[in-house]
Amino acid sequence: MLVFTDRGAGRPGAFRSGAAVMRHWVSSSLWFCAPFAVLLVLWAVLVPYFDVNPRLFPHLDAVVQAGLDGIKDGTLIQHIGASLLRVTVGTLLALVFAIPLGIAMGVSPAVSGFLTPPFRFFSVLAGIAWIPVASLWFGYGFGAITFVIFNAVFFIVTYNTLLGVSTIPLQVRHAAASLGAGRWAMLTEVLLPGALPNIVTGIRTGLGFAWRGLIAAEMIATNVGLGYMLFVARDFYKTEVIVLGMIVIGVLWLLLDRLLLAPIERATSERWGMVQRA
Amino acid sequence: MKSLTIRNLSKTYFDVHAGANVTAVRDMSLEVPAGEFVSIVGPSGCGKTTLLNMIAGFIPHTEGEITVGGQPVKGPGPDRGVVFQSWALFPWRTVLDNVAFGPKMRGVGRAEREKIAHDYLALAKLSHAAGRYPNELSGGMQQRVGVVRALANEPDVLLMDEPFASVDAQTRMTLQEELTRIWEQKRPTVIFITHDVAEAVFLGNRVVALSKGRVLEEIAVDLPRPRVWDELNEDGRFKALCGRVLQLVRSA
Amino acid sequence: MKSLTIRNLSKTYFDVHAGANVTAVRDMSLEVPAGEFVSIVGPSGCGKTTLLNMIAGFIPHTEGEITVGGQPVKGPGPDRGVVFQSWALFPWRTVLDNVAFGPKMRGVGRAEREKIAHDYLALAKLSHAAGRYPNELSGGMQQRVGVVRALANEPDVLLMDEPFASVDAQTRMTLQEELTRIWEQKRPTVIFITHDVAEAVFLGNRVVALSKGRVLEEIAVDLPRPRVWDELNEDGRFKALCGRVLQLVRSA
Amino acid sequence: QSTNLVKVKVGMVAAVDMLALPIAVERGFFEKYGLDVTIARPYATGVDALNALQAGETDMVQAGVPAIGAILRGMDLVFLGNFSGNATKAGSDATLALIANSGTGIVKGDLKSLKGKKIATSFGTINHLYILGLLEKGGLTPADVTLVNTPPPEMTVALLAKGVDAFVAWDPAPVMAMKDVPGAIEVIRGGDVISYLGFNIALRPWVEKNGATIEKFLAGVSEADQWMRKNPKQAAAIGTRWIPGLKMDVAEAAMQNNIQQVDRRISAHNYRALWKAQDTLQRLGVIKTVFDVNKHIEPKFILNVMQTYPALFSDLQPIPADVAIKPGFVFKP
Amino acid sequence: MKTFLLRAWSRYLRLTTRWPSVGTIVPFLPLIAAWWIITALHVFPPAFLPGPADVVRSFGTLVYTGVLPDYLQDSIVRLVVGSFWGIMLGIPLGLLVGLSQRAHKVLWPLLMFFQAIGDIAWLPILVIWFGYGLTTMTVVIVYTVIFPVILNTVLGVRSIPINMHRAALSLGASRTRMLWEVVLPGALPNIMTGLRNGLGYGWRALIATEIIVGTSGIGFLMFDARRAGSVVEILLGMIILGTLWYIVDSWILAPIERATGQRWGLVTK
Ligand SMILES: Nc1ncnc2c1ncn2[C@@H]1O[C@H](COP(=O)(O)OP(=O)(O)OP(=O)(O)O)[C@@H](O)[C@H]1O
Ligand SMILES: Nc1ncnc2c1ncn2[C@@H]1O[C@H](COP(=O)(O)OP(=O)(O)OP(=O)(O)O)[C@@H](O)[C@H]1O
Ligand SMILES: [Mg+2]
Ligand SMILES: [Mg+2]
Repeated sequence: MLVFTDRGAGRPGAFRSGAAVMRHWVSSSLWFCAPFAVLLVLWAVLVPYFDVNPRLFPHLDAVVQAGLDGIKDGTLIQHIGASLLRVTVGTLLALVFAIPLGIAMGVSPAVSGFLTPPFRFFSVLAGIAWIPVASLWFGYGFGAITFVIFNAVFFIVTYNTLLGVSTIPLQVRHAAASLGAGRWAMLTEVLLPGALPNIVTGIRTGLGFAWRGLIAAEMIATNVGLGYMLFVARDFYKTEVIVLGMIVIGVLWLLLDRLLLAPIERATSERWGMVQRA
Repeated sequence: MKSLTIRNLSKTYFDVHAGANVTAVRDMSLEVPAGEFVSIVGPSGCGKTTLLNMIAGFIPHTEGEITVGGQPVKGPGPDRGVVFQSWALFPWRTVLDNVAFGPKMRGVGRAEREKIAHDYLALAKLSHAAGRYPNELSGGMQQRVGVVRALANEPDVLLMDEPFASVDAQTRMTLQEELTRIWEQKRPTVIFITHDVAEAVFLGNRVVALSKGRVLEEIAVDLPRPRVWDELNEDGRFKALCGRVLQLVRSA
Repeated sequence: MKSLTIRNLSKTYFDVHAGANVTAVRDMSLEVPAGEFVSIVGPSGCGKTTLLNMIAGFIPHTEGEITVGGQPVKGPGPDRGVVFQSWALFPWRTVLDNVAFGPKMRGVGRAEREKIAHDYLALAKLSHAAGRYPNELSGGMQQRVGVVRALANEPDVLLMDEPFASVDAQTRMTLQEELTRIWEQKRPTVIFITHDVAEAVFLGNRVVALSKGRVLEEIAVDLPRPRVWDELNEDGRFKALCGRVLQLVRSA
Repeated sequence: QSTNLVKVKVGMVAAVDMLALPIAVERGFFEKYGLDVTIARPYATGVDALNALQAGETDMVQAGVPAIGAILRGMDLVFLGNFSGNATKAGSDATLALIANSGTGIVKGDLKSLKGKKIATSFGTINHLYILGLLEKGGLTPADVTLVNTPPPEMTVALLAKGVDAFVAWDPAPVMAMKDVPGAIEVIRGGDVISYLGFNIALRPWVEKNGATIEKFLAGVSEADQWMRKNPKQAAAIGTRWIPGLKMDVAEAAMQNNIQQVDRRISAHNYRALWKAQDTLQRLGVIKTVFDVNKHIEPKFILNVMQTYPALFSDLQPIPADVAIKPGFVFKP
Repeated sequence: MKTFLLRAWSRYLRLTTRWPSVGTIVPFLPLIAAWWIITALHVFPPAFLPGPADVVRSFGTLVYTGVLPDYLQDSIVRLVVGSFWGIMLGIPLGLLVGLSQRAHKVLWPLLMFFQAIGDIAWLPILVIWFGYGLTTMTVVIVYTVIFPVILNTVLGVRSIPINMHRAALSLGASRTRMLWEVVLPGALPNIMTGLRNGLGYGWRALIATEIIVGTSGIGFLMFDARRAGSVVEILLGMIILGTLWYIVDSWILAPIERATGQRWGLVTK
């Protein structure tokens, strides 16, 4: 079951022609979907078979129906749009602050020595706990929601960036310095690419938490968004809407990961041989 | 070109975890005039890489003084090019981009720096591998990339740590001859660490033998230049010098 | 001890990203009887490490057949010990524990395996560094640890990839003599890759020269054993053999 | 003596209007009627209380609007009495208020001035029904304002941070906003716009088996109600112990509002209130179907208590004859 | 001026190497001062942003009445149970996904999918399934801890130089021993970061969970008070949680990191 050999080596004969590329793409997509197909089938079969009360877990068709309804009257799209915007803004803000901070802490013992204590301290304070205070500072509504998402992504990306920087072999940094790399070049040419595998993993986990933060944050001051949708559904025991919301979030995130993060990874750290191909 | 002065240099590694001190370089002094080619030999673990790292400004020294071109060494800089014992290529850049890195840092435009890189790659017989990433190269190829990366930056001082250790005999000779040729043209100050006694004598104006962190002896190499293997192989003085250096290393 | 048979072996690396093929080994055949010591030489990038990786079972071959002791190679195993060109020490184990790793895997008790490890470390003149971690060693010291780690496991087949490239001349000679001594005692089958022509001749029963993924020529070394540098250095046959091999490598 | 007490586990939400329950426990009213009541835990919301009821963690809970959704989703709930509401009149909302920021153009007492404003409410709760009622009363439609969802605890911050122009909520949020948000305006408090929904609730199978216990329980909490009506200050003090963070002055003000609608009795008004709430939610599209209120309100236990212990209700207004009910009453809208 | 600052800074650095605890406390001083000034100036009404003194006072009362110690104990028990299972499941799963192509194929999409669906989204359904007890809390914390641990472990496993695997295999390590001898230590720096992230977020999830399903605990305390309109307990809760985490991080995680990754030269200091 465990495969250790031939992980760095190429696979001869693959992708020779356009048709082969196509075939590969189809097969990897199938592989990607297969686990979900299994889950769906289990769901479609088991829930009716055991006659599960819809309050405990909804039937597949009820969820599909709820999805169709939401699409038809346009509300689902609105919710998705609003949530996506908030997550994007919050996450981007977090990345803009987290990556430089992580690098600064990875490079400078003085910076990390001074910032580590408060950083550790604040890293566990949940977004929702901040809402009352954050809304005083950043405004109720968009400001507070963005802050909660920011808070969810920021720490995890910083830690991962920090680790990424500190696992770059010292000699590689030395090499760049002796070839004349200044601070800026060191950052863009060495530290960023070197830390990239870790940064991507940080973003991957961070974004997961961004969605969670969003759900919590959209309880306040809003009448649109997936978190809001879940919240109202919960008050009326609409489990099919809850599950629909969960699925939508999962699917959005999968798309993001597969269309954005995974290709970045393939084109960079895997291409460079810094991590073994999956 | 810059001269290099080392005065009463010491370096002690302190192992925080084991709580033990390892003195790698002790009270070493060395004077290298600008444009000289110095070969350094010495048994494994005698402090050669440590010395080089201090000259390059990678690690601080414990005591003493290092000046390059009259300026005390504060940190790494492009005036001192380094070839690493462990290659230290950038895995995230192609071979071409690795070699073009130095010129890029100097602000050389894309077209020109790629031309420079291509020229140096041709010299190391690596033109065919220009577009590959380091992890797709053989060991010897990676090492040669490391060498030409440092050369392409045309530094005042070249610090080379066993740069040809993993290169085959034939390529090695070519590279050695190329290196002397480049040196004669540009006249950088070179510190060249090697375990190959013949190589040390072939390349250097002087061979410095180290032992246990100290300079054991210095041997001037007064062979005429340009030096070519085919001629030197038969040369009695060359052989005699090699024998003396080997003797030194053995006794170290 | 096991014999090694290679028949029509090929290896093509496929670069998924660039979409290009690199054929590192092509249609190679080689027969190594049990207990033979074969040196392999050849220019950088000619496929030596690739060949070794396939024998070790690290990477699959594209075509052909490799058998060790009559069994086709399916994957890595402790019957084939490997010394890596890039050392590949375990950074999380001390030098002693690195060397004791193989015996530990065989289930040797702590006291005994540490004794074994200490003996081998003494052989490589590394006793003083037993408690250190690899990142605290000099390059040559790390390489020697890699060598004795493979030796300490006493494998049937020893696959060594430029094991002495970073070791100084003196230590190198000692290690070469030690290696021949061990080989004469235990008689493992050895595949020894080197760029040092004299080393190839000194150690091998046979020198195989590779070029562009193919066997260029094989030269039998019929020098008497035990071989000692002090004697061979003066030996005409030795020099002639070295000359022939060098000729080969140059033409490759 | 305590050995023959009947054990009951009851759930509540930590809020001022739920306090009769802990008061009855603290002052020993339940023992008087032969019950040993444990308060399971203060749940976060009515939804959680009902979930706990479903999970069998409690025998009875106190909840309001969320029970509608639960019944529609197949939970067979029975409403046994009111912890907050009014049996004598159609409207009862003294614990609710609409608070606005100054400078928003919203005028005290003028509901029309809400037009175009952003108002926070808690969707799916009585707050939501209240603002809908206010809009209707002011001649506005929900489309004339922007309603945003906000949990009651966040209301005051929302107002202070100017995230909303106004909010509707139950106590103590309005009391606190008036105290802590500079310039806050109480646009309207109560006003009998809607009828409060706050029921003692249990699952039908349990109700069918425990009639006697239910009556003992209702008697106990009714006595606590009466005590609370008579001793609002002391009741508020008990409240500060059960609701951490609740300040005495806030508690007292909230209690004053609360006792105006502490009435455990059930009349036709309560049927109508439940029916009306469903009707509103359905028109809003929040729920698709409605249930028959007659199936889920079981008045016979409280009616028995009213008959057996009239003194417990003597300080309340009598229920008008046209809405007074007898066992077997059937509500027709 | 600049030189003065530099000198002060180097003095500070020397001080902190002598007494590390100084380095722990000093960075917080400006924060506390800012907090104190803002509240003293009444930038926000005190009801919305209480000052340090209020928080200390409420700490005193809550400790005196015994509420805080009880709640703290409950929270910690939940966290320990949840984190324990999160780690026990997360690391093996991460190793599996990192090592086996097949497991990666099947599990990776699922992992990505479920990691986005936060604990809070699950809560409504979980409480219906498991009720309002320790089980629900444990599930939520495990759910939160596990993803950072898995993802970082996978990355760690995949970043081990391939020659490490090869060396161990050709020295006779069996596949199971590889796990212990090569994969775990090699991936350790990443696993530690995963743990740090995972435990940190588990701590956060605990708060969220206690709001909804708790009867006790720090999160419950914070939000129960919040429902009654008090912010003091929120701030107090945050300070307690932050401090506790600081202790866990610097007394447990950081020393492990120093003794492993840094000691081995896998990460530079
Ligand atoms: N992972 C890889 N992907 C693509 N090409 C590779 C890979 N590894 C090696 N090659 C190519 O295969 C050829 C043979 O490499 P190999 O490492 O076997 O050479 P070698 O004989 O060991 O050389 P050296 O003496 O320099 O170590 C080289 O051209 C190299 O670029
Ligand atoms: N980071 C370190 N921590 C502790 N000791 C070290 C460290 N680096 C090197 N040493 C020790 O310092 C001594 C000199 O090492 P150095 O690398 O300079 O040797 P060298 O002459 O380059 O040897 P080689 O020819 O083997 O490369 C050795 O004993 C080595 O173990
Ligand atoms: Mg060295
Ligand atoms: Mg090789």
